[in-house]
Amino acid sequence: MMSILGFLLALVVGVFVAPILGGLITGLDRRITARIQSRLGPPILQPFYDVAKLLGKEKLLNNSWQAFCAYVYLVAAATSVVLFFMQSDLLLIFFVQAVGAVFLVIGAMSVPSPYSQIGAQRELIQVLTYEPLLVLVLAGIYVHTGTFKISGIYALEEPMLLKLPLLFLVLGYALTIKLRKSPFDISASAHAHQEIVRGVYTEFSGPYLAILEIAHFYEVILILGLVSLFWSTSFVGMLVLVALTYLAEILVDNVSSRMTWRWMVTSAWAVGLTLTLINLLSLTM
Amino acid sequence: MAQTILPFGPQHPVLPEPIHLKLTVEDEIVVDALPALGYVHRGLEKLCDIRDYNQMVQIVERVCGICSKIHAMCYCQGIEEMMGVEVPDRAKFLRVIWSELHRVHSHLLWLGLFADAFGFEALFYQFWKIREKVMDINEATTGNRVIVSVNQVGGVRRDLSAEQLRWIDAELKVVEAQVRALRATTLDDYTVKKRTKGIGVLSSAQAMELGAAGPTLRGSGVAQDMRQLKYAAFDRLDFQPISYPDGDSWSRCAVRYDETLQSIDLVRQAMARLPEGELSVKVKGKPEGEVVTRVEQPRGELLYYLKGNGTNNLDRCRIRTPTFANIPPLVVMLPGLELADVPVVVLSIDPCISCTER
Amino acid sequence: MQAILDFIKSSRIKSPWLMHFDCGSCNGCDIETLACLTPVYDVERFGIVNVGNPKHADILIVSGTVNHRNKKVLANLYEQMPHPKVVVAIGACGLSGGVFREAPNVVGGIDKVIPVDAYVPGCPPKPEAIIDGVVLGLQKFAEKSLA
Amino acid sequence: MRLGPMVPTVVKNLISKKSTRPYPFVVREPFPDQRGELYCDIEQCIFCGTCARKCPSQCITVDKEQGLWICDPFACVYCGTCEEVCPTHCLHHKGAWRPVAGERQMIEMKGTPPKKKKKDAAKDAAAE
Amino acid sequence: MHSTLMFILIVLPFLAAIACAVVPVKQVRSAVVVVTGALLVVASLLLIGKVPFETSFTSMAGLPLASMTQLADFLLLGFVLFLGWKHKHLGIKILAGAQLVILFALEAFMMDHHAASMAFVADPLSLTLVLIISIVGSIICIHAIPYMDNHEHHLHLTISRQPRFFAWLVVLLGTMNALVLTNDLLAFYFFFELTTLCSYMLIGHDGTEEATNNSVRALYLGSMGGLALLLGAVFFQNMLGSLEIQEIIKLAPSAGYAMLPMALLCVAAFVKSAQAPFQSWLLGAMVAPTPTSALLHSSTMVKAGVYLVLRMAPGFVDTTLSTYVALFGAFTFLATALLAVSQSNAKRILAYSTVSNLGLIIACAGINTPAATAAALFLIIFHAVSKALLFLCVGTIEQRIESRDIEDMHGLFVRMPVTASLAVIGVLTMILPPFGMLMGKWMAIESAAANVPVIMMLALGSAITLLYWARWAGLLMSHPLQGGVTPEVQPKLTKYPLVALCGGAVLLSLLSPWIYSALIVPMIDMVNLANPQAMFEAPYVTSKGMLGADSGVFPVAPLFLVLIVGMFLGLRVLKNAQGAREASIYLAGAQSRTAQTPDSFVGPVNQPVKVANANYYLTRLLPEGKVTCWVNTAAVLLALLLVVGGL
Amino acid sequence: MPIPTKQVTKETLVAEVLQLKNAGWRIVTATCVDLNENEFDLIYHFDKDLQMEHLRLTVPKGAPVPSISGVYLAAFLVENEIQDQFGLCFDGLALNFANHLYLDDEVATTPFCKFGVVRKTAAAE
Repeated sequence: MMSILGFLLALVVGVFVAPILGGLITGLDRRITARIQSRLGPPILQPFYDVAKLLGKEKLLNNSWQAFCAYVYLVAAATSVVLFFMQSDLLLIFFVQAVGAVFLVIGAMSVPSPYSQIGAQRELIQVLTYEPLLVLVLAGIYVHTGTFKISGIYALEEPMLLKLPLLFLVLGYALTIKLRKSPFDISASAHAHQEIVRGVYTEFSGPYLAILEIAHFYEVILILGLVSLFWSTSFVGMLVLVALTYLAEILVDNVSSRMTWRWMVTSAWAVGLTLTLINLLSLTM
Repeated sequence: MAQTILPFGPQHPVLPEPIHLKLTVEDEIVVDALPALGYVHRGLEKLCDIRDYNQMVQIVERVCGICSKIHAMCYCQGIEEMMGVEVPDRAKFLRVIWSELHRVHSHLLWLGLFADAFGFEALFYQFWKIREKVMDINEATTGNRVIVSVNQVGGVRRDLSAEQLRWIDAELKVVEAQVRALRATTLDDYTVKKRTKGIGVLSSAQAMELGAAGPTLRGSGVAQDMRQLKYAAFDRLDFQPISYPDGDSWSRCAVRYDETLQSIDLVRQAMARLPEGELSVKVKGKPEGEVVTRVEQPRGELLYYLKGNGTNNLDRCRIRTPTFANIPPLVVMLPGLELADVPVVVLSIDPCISCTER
Repeated sequence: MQAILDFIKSSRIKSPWLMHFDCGSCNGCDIETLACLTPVYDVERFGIVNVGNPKHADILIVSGTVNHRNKKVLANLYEQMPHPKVVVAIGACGLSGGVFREAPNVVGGIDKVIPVDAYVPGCPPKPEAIIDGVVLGLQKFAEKSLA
Repeated sequence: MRLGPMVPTVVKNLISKKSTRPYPFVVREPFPDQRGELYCDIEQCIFCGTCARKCPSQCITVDKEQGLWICDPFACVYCGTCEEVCPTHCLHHKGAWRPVAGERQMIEMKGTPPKKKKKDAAKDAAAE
Repeated sequence: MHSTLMFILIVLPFLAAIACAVVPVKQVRSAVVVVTGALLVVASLLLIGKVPFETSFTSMAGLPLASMTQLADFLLLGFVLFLGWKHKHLGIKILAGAQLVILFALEAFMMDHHAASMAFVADPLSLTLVLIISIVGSIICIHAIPYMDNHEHHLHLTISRQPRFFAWLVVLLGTMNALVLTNDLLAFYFFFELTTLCSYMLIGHDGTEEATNNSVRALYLGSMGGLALLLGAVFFQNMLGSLEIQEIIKLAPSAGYAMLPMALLCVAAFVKSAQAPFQSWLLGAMVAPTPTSALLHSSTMVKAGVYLVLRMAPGFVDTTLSTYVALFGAFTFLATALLAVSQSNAKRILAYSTVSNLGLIIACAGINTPAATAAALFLIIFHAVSKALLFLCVGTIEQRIESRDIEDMHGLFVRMPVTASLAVIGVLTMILPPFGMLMGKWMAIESAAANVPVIMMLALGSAITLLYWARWAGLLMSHPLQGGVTPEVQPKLTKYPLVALCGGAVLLSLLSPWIYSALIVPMIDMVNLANPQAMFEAPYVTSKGMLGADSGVFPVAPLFLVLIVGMFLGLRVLKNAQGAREASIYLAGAQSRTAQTPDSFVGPVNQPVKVANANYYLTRLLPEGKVTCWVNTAAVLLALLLVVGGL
Repeated sequence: MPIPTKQVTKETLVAEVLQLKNAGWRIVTATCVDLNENEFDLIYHFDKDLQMEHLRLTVPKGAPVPSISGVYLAAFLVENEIQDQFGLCFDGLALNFANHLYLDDEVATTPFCKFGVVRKTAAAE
């Protein structure tokens, strides 16, 4: 059982530190991406400027349900991060996070705008693509550690990556989708131009878009947290693994075109399930 | 089956220009696409009534900013033919140099936009970065980056010094090397091929029947290029049209990629063979009669029909731009594609709406 | 609380998201606007992002002559932008109709349809001039209250 | 078919110098003969009105009586025609572009119409 | 006391049915239904304190129960045979005939009839089912009262056929209660067949050609299940010498060869639960009036199948059969979820989803660990409540908009704010934490994590489930900012059941840790009692409203705390949002300024075009016909594997 | 000096075009010229292996012209354009934008006509 102090710490870190960290990472990401494209790029703090500006803009809505959905997305993302820092059940964290995804979709669908709706449908397809892969990665972790709890992973003697290398790849596959990076920036792209405008984000504006951005900061932290678990034995190892993974994501983002969702579903399932199967069988055999 | 009906344009992030497509999709497969134009229509052909034939050079140059130089050249050639003016050799070569530089910058621009259409941002930036060198050449030699205003009836307005020629040569070397370095990414990358190969197929028979022009036609295996007409100084340059047989977006991309390099080569050839001489001849008299003249724009065959009536103002100035010819093939290509392929295919004809609608 | 409000206000000038609408331009201004985004000019240094969606945009960059068809589109887009917002007109055509002022289907400059905050002359203006225009627009953007 | 042929390019970008020009902190020297802001050296102007007639955009008005040279800089297309046709070369393009403006502008220049050359100028105009 | 409760739970509905059928006055019939429902609810609640117990009756109202059941059994089979003859259906004739012969053989030659009593066992498992049948079932029956009025009004019937309808509806409640309480396999068989007959009667209620055809198909497939069940019974009698369910479970592990009858029982259960390849009857059953679909074909009757598997599960712990059952269930879960994606008919989505969830429950039964059993029970409870709610919502919506197509429900919130909101909550309780269904799924996934093929299918299936639910919830809610929403007036008997089910779904989820302690822990103890070799331990400990184990933790109460606080703030956000400027939707700048509807744009030829939005049904990726074909083939192979594996 | 053209009539136009199509000619475009108060010149341009062929059709104003979009679908765009700009009507247009290809309702005239302004509504009928 967690001590009260630990609980409070997790709460504070999860609610307040995580989005700041997430924003910084997003800023760094934009900076590195710019450098990769031979540009100077925005300041590291740019995501915060963006959010602050959006918060100060006029409230413009198609219906109030949109505002509610954006808000639920934020709460779900924050809750999942808090649960993560409380070293709770991974599967549960993941399901709580799915609440956000579902409400984002519902919020986008609540507007009869074709771009928003197509974005929502694509977002659902993305959920459909990454969710099984993530569940299977978690199952693999369970097979390896005997528990879904994060605390169980920290109890490990040696890094999980050594035993679950293929599942780590699968995780990377799934997280590229979640991070909205090319080739999977299908339902809504960060800033690139897209045939569906900005997909799920199209009809959100001003403060409500800011809420979604903040929620995305939380998600970035959750995603990188998941990655860090694969080298849970040393703090340096964690940092190195997270940094390398994120760099790889940025690199992939910059050397591939956006694919179609049909390709995404079939390829992610084909590759992801095969890798999972091999890794899981090698664990259980 | 439930259908989604959506307006694609006039304002749309993937469309640099306003065009509207009413798309009907099922599960993101396009079942119907109906275009609507008129968002850029100015009616500038009509300006020939109130501007004299010399002023019209500046106006037709602004039909389209990306191929402005070639519009002006085509117009000037028409007037010169009508009035029986023989342009000095040096002017002809200079016209080729600037028009091919224009083609290079237009194709680089297109390659970037095309990359953007399938979401390859880094490639977009890369091509546009390279393009800036060509823009610098434009700016340094003509006084403006985009609308160069170097043509006039009877010749050209500016000259290139020997020093400038050397500098252009050096700059083009860099451009060529950088473009070549992107060949594998543009034409051989897995993700790019997945998004372009077999997408928006137009057979050569279809292309001919629908009146396609330029790289769209050549991408369907018909090797027809107006530069074969040997206008300006093309009669003294080595030139073979480039064509690819498949008729898909990839082929059209490959045609333009190769043409970029080819144009750089043509600029070099023209610079090497540049004769000394006058830049322009004095034009006397007033245009009278009818003339049809054609040149190759970056987007394809450009046709001017000019009719003079013996006054300073033309009777009729009719401009048939390549995109105008490529819209019917586009409408035929769209059904059956995925929604995500729509920008790719729309871009693959290199639409220039301001050309189309004038 | 005041600190937050100040941060929001100061952020406004650091994060202008722009939308570009080609309102019947010859492409000259459009490609120069796009060129601003590319590595050589890279306006993202100033936090400028080309969003392509009026609902996310702070600055509307308009090029080209207004005609009868696109004036409605222009008004629609302007209406969909949340306050505060600024409009930057670029190029001779956007400013006054330019060389096409007297063409049959031309209404005139952008300011015949929506209020314009910054005018960038040129045919087409250089990317540097467009950056200047955005900067001028930004000063007005920062001054505008949440109305 | 290759996977990630773009990698060398982006890695090169990452480690080499960025290509961004630091405008507006450093302003590039304009190329010679660039067609920037249109400028009238009003002292030299003879108010012949050639520029006004030849301008494709018809943005120049010349009032010979009052010695006014008026140009709508927002309609000027910087084509250089007026500069070319000006008999006294009083018109020229500066290298730098015309600064941006917050409201409508007009260039209105007042000079002294040359009395002596008035007839010549009128003759010029008639010849056209 | 036991006997009174049992009387109310089992016999009263039959009496009420007779009353419904006989009394022609509508008010009386409604009163009978409401009162019966209320009594059932009370009785089932009173039963909570009594379990576990065993009881047996030799006679009822002076008549020998056992022989009466026997007689009824033969009559029932005879009636089915008659129906086969009436519909000229060879399959039904053969199946009913075969069952008649086998039953006769069993009764006459293989059994000694000294114990002429009927034994009932009430344990937590059957209690759970009784509670669902009595409470959810009664609510559905009450909702049916206004529904059927509308229904008949819509059909322009001159003579009401409601007496018949309500009679069968109420009969089903009694039958189901009896089915889950009986300890006698033969009695189970009788009630099992009776549910098939109810189903036949209610599917064919409207008398259209389609309804008749589908009811015959249900009868035909149901008879297959009956035959499999009867054959299983014959084998058990032959091998173990007993037809008492508790005996069988106890004896089965020691008699390793008893797996074939277990497999046959499983097949019977699969038929009843409409698992692939038998799902077609349930899909066909959707032509029936919606209360039928809600009661029989989602919350209660189809649960008879999973109940049977769960009941028998202790009898095949750690056998290959168990593995196959798990595989089979997981496969159905995945396959029917895939099929649901391609549907736009709301009732068909619900039907496929029901099959899919039942598959998940069967998979849990097959995994056969205490955690999986707990998952199965949670799933049964929450599925019944949420699915009943959704069915009733669809029924209500259908009567208003005269369509079952979810594409016609875009923006339903504007027209039917109450029902649409309830439906959205219903959907959310199906897929999201901290609600019970998700908790059940969480337990299922955690307990299946080490089983590679099963976990893969569960992972895929659960994602697909999310897809087809979320898009439905989304499209219901599209509405403009101000005004436009018309208040909805519902009859009390429509509104209260919906609200009760909705509240139930949420409240039960909140109470799940206590449900776990009260029902599931004793249930696992019972399993241990029945199968001493197993020595299961309760998988989770509950503390502070959290379910915890070494393998994972589900903090129900804390999550609900977040939910409640979040909701409170969320409502403020909603209120705050009312002050926002109303925007028009983004239509690439082409929105029409003259058209009446705000979602029109100016299309080609300057004509206003109304935008249309549609879901993706992935029909090119997953055409229903083709997928069904593949699924059925695979399922038949799996089922064969199961039976052969039982040998 | 006029360009070399082959004169056709309304009746022979479609047949001539069909003949060119069968011979493998590609349609380039059509041009409408406002000749005087009463007549338009319609010039159809075709291309085959860089050679051009022009058909000239002189038509009175106000009378409809047979559309060749049935032969060459691609012609629908230019015929619509001419319809917009000159008020000339085409019979059997494959895709008829009804004077709204480029122009909105605000423009009530046919802007490209030099000689007299044809009311669009009259022309459309």
